[in-house]
Amino acid sequence: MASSSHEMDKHLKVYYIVFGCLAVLTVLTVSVAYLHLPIVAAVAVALLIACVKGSLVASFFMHLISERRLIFVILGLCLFLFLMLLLVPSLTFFEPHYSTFVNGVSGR
Amino acid sequence: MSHDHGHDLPFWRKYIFSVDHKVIGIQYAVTALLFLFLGFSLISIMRYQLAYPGRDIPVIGKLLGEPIVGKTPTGYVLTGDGYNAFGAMHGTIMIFLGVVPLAVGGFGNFVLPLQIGAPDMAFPRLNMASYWAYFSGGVVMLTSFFVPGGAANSGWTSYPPLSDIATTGQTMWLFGMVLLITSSLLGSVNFIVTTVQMRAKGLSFFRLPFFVWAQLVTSFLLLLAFPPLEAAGVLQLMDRLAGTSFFLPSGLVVSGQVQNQLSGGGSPLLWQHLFWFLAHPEVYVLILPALGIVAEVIANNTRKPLWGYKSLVYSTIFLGFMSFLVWAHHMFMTGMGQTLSTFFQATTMIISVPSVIILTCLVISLWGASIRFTVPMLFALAFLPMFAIGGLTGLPLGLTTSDIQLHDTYYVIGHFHYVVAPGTLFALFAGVYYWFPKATGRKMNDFLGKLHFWPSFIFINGVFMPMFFIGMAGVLRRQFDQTEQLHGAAVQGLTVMVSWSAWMLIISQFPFIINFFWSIFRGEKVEANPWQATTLEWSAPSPPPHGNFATPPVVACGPYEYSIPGKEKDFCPQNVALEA
Amino acid sequence: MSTVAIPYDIEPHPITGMYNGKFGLWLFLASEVMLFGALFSTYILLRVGAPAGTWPHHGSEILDVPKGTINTLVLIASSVSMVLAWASLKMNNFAKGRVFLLVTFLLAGVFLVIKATEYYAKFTHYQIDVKTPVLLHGEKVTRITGHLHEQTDEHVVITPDAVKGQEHPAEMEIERDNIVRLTNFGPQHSTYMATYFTLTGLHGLHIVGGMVVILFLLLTGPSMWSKNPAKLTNRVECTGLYWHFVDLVWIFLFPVFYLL
Amino acid sequence: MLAASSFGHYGAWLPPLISVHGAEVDRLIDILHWFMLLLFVGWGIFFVYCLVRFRRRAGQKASYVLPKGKISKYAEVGVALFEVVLLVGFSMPAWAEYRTHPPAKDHRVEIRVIAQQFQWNVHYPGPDGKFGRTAAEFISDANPIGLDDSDPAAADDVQLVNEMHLPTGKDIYVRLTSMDVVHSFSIPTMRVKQDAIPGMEIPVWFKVLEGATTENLDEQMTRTYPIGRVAWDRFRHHVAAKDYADRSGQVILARGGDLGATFRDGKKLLERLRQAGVTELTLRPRNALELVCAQLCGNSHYKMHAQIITHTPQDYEKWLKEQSKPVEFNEDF
Repeated sequence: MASSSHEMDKHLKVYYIVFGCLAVLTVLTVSVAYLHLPIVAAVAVALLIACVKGSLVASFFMHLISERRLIFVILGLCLFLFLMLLLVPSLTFFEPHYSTFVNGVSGR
Repeated sequence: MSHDHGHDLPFWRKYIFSVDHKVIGIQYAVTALLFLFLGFSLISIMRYQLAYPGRDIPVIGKLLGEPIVGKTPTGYVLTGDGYNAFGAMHGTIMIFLGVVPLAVGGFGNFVLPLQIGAPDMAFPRLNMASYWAYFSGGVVMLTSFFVPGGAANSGWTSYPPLSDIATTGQTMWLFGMVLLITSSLLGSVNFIVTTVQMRAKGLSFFRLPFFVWAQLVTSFLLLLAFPPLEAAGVLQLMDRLAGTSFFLPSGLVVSGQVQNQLSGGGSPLLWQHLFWFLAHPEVYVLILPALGIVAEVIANNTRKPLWGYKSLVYSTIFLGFMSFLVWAHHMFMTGMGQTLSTFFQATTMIISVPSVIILTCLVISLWGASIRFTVPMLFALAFLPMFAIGGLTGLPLGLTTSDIQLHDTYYVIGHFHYVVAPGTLFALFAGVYYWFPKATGRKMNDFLGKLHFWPSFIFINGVFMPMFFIGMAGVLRRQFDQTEQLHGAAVQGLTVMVSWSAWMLIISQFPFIINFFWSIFRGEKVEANPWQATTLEWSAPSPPPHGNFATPPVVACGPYEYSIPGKEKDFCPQNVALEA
Repeated sequence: MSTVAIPYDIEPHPITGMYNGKFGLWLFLASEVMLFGALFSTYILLRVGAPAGTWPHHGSEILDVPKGTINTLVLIASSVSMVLAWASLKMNNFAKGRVFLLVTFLLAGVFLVIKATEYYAKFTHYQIDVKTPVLLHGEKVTRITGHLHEQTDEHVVITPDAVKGQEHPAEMEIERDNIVRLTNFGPQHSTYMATYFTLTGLHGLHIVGGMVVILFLLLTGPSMWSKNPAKLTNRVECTGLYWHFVDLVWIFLFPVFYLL
Repeated sequence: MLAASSFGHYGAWLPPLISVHGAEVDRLIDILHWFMLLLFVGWGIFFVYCLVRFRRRAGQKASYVLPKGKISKYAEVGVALFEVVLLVGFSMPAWAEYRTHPPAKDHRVEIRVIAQQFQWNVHYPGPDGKFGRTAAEFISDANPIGLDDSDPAAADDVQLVNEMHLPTGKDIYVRLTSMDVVHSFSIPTMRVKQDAIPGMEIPVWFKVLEGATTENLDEQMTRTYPIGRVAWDRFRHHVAAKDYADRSGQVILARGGDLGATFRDGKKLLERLRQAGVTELTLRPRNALELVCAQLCGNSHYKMHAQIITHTPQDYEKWLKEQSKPVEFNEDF
């Protein structure tokens, strides 16, 4: 149960490195935003950086990298359900054939 | 960790703020039974309005008084809003305060740790918190009847914009739901951890009683399906309290008033998606524990192993997973195109396959049996055809073309009530009769049990069977007075019949109520294993002490080892090796 | 509290590799993923489906990006101190662990204070839509944003926001009859503000919840450390998992609201 | 002309059918119910047989060995296959017709329907075929949909409340929306149902069977009932097809009259008829067709219904022209 202090030192070093990376990525994502890239590129870059940061936090601070499969299965299921929840409503919202958005009774 | 003992705890710690899973289970069960009775009473009053529209409610109308019912020169009647409030609260109470707490909170808490040979749940204090969150949720829901405008009256589905512009009761409903969701989340975390981490030695996953499997899958459904509803609830609260427009589109005109102080830009469909993302898995939350109970009772009373145990388990897991992928079949009439409707029709047809497999397994288990017609078995057996009717009538609703005519009619009401009322509720009654001796050390009376079963079975069909015909005739649900419409007036006779059956049904529950309380004190005393069952809960004393087992049980065989050839006794408990 | 000894309360289960609390916490986080997942998909759906012109082109038009950036760094730092607190306990250094916990608590406080100033700025910033256009910056406009000075039954006095490189405009008086809609930049302002307040508000509540737990650990830590150090370490680990998750949510919230 | 008896009756099965696509709906419902009945009866026979054959009695010992056999598997696969057939062969084609292939623009009758608590507002473009502009600011009691009178296209527009006129045998294309809460546009006799969602305009289309005019339906639905079966609840929307008088010749129930406004009135009237020696009543529905709301929309949800009147295409054109004539002010009025 108790880890050797040598091992813990290694851990500590990793934490500081991750901290550095997160700080750098935060600054990066803010500076990219001021470039005013086209919307698709901007979304892609912002989400990519956020994902990288998120994985860093999850992998090292939350030690996900050394966990067993069970948690991954549960989190994978969550991810899948989240995508469903996003995809299905968007398909009903944007059925191109026949439904249009209107403003109250306005129309002709 | 500390030195006090279960038996010298003060009363309020032992029975009220208890951390013992068995006490919590019983608290859940008793509270839920009370709520079930309340939910049933609400609908009984509504059925008077439906059978005899606009006529004064005899006796009960006077007892309720204003503002719950409206005054007329001669007496009291339900008002349109009151009817809608009763309807919405009937649904909410039955599902979220009645059936789920009884099936999961009650039976799950009481039976699951015993069946896996654990001393308690993994987080006893969380378990207590879960009950009290549920209890508070219930209190909030009940109080909402007395706020101005009455309880929530936008249906248990609370579709906005109607629910966004509804009276204060809706806000109370949302707060109540948040508490109930919290309770469910705490409970499901507890169940999963307990099942995965705390099984007795030798109790591998494929030696688990089917009931435990059902509870495990149910817990996953609760864990992952409830949060989106919680999110939706928060959004609706924001709409109601902070003036946002998550579910309100631009340009609304309500009662001739242009709503130009609202920002608009929201979508009513969004709520429906978030709601049904929970509410379809919720159907399986209602049905899976029931299937678990029925499987236990059937195995015990056929005196033989269940047929197709592994198919049952795999079907249940598959059912649980698929239940997340069918929700939009509740929304076929919202203007859905070919792509999505095909997807959801297909998943709906697919989900019927594991249900068919489960039912087949249970019915084939009867073959070659020696069936004891005990009271729990009567309820479990009645469950099978009732669940079959409920399942089959789901087919026309799952196909868009036939759904055009049947959507939102009484056909839908008949369909899901067959699944939940003579289905799940009968299974829950089977569970009460079956595990009562474990909880109290006494058996419930057989004669009263049969007096409960037979009239219930007859009248419950009298309630729900005509609904298919009423729905077929085109009568829509949630109508205060169906005779207001031509096609509704044509089948008013059937509606009167439904109402009378419902009132007879509520009378049929009195033998149960009497039996329940009488048996607690005066019931026949029985030994630890009165049904000669095999699963672990029966190897603990009745009622089990704090900590359940004197020594941790060690499991040596599968869950349903009945009638092994060449053995003297026709059952072999799980903690006894087959060879011994 | 109870005489019943719960298996795997402290030591990890041989198959899952986790003690009960940690497994339970991961399950709780799974449900949290679904909660925030549903809210994120709400955001995406409403944004993609919004009629043209109803959402800001860029979050920075409305929100304060420097404050948001600082808050991101504060939260990341609190995550680091949280993990260091756990590591210190693991290395049997309770005093150091306690200091790191305290640092985490304080950083969380800083985050909330900064967030509160941002909220305050939004609630005191107004938007007025008028029927008859009024002259502002040399143009006829139907929408004015700025800070209110006076509100009476007849009129409203507002100082319009300055445009970069121009002189600050003078106060304007607008007749009540001419006002179609008067609102601050609170949640009711638009779908954008609604999602912003709901998501960051819910996130803020999670921060508050985490602070309560950390405070509890700070207060009860010493006595528990003397009785059952492994249990305290586990509790700090679980709190840490939760805290990192809250951090992770912010990592997504920040670009989504401030930068896009 | 179609035989008047081919539309069916109101009762405990599907209501009369007067739309073209409805036949597909009804066929699927019929097939499904025969299939369900077959399955349930087959299953039930097995179930009951087991209960009787394997009940506990002397000498009936349970067998540890589980029955083997593939019948259950075949049954399961059979059910699954049949479901696929229903989906692919019946439901999908009909749905495609109903939802994804709108009738061409040049030969359809377009109508706007704007639902509101608790009424159906119907907007016709008039003979010019153009809808006038509508906007919330023009809404008033007399103008519930907010028609802009200054728009030239609006001059011949017709707006009706709780009344919808439709031509038979023509493609009808309804542009559906709601101004407040979610409603649902449901015509049971036409097998049409579509939610009316505020903020969205969703079209729904259908065709009324030729010959299914209100006139014909009224005639077909005239039936004679023994007076014992006539109760106010069931027949409150019916009117008498002829006069009923008492022995002195005084008319109690005139042709076209109904059973009264309340249950009590009805009871009294029926009593009087009985005393007058009337043994059977010939009745017909006041309006054979209804448009109802299928989605809970508030406390008067059940009252939200409109009458539908179907005309032959010629009569429809005539009616529309009459309606769209600007109302001339009458001094006497």
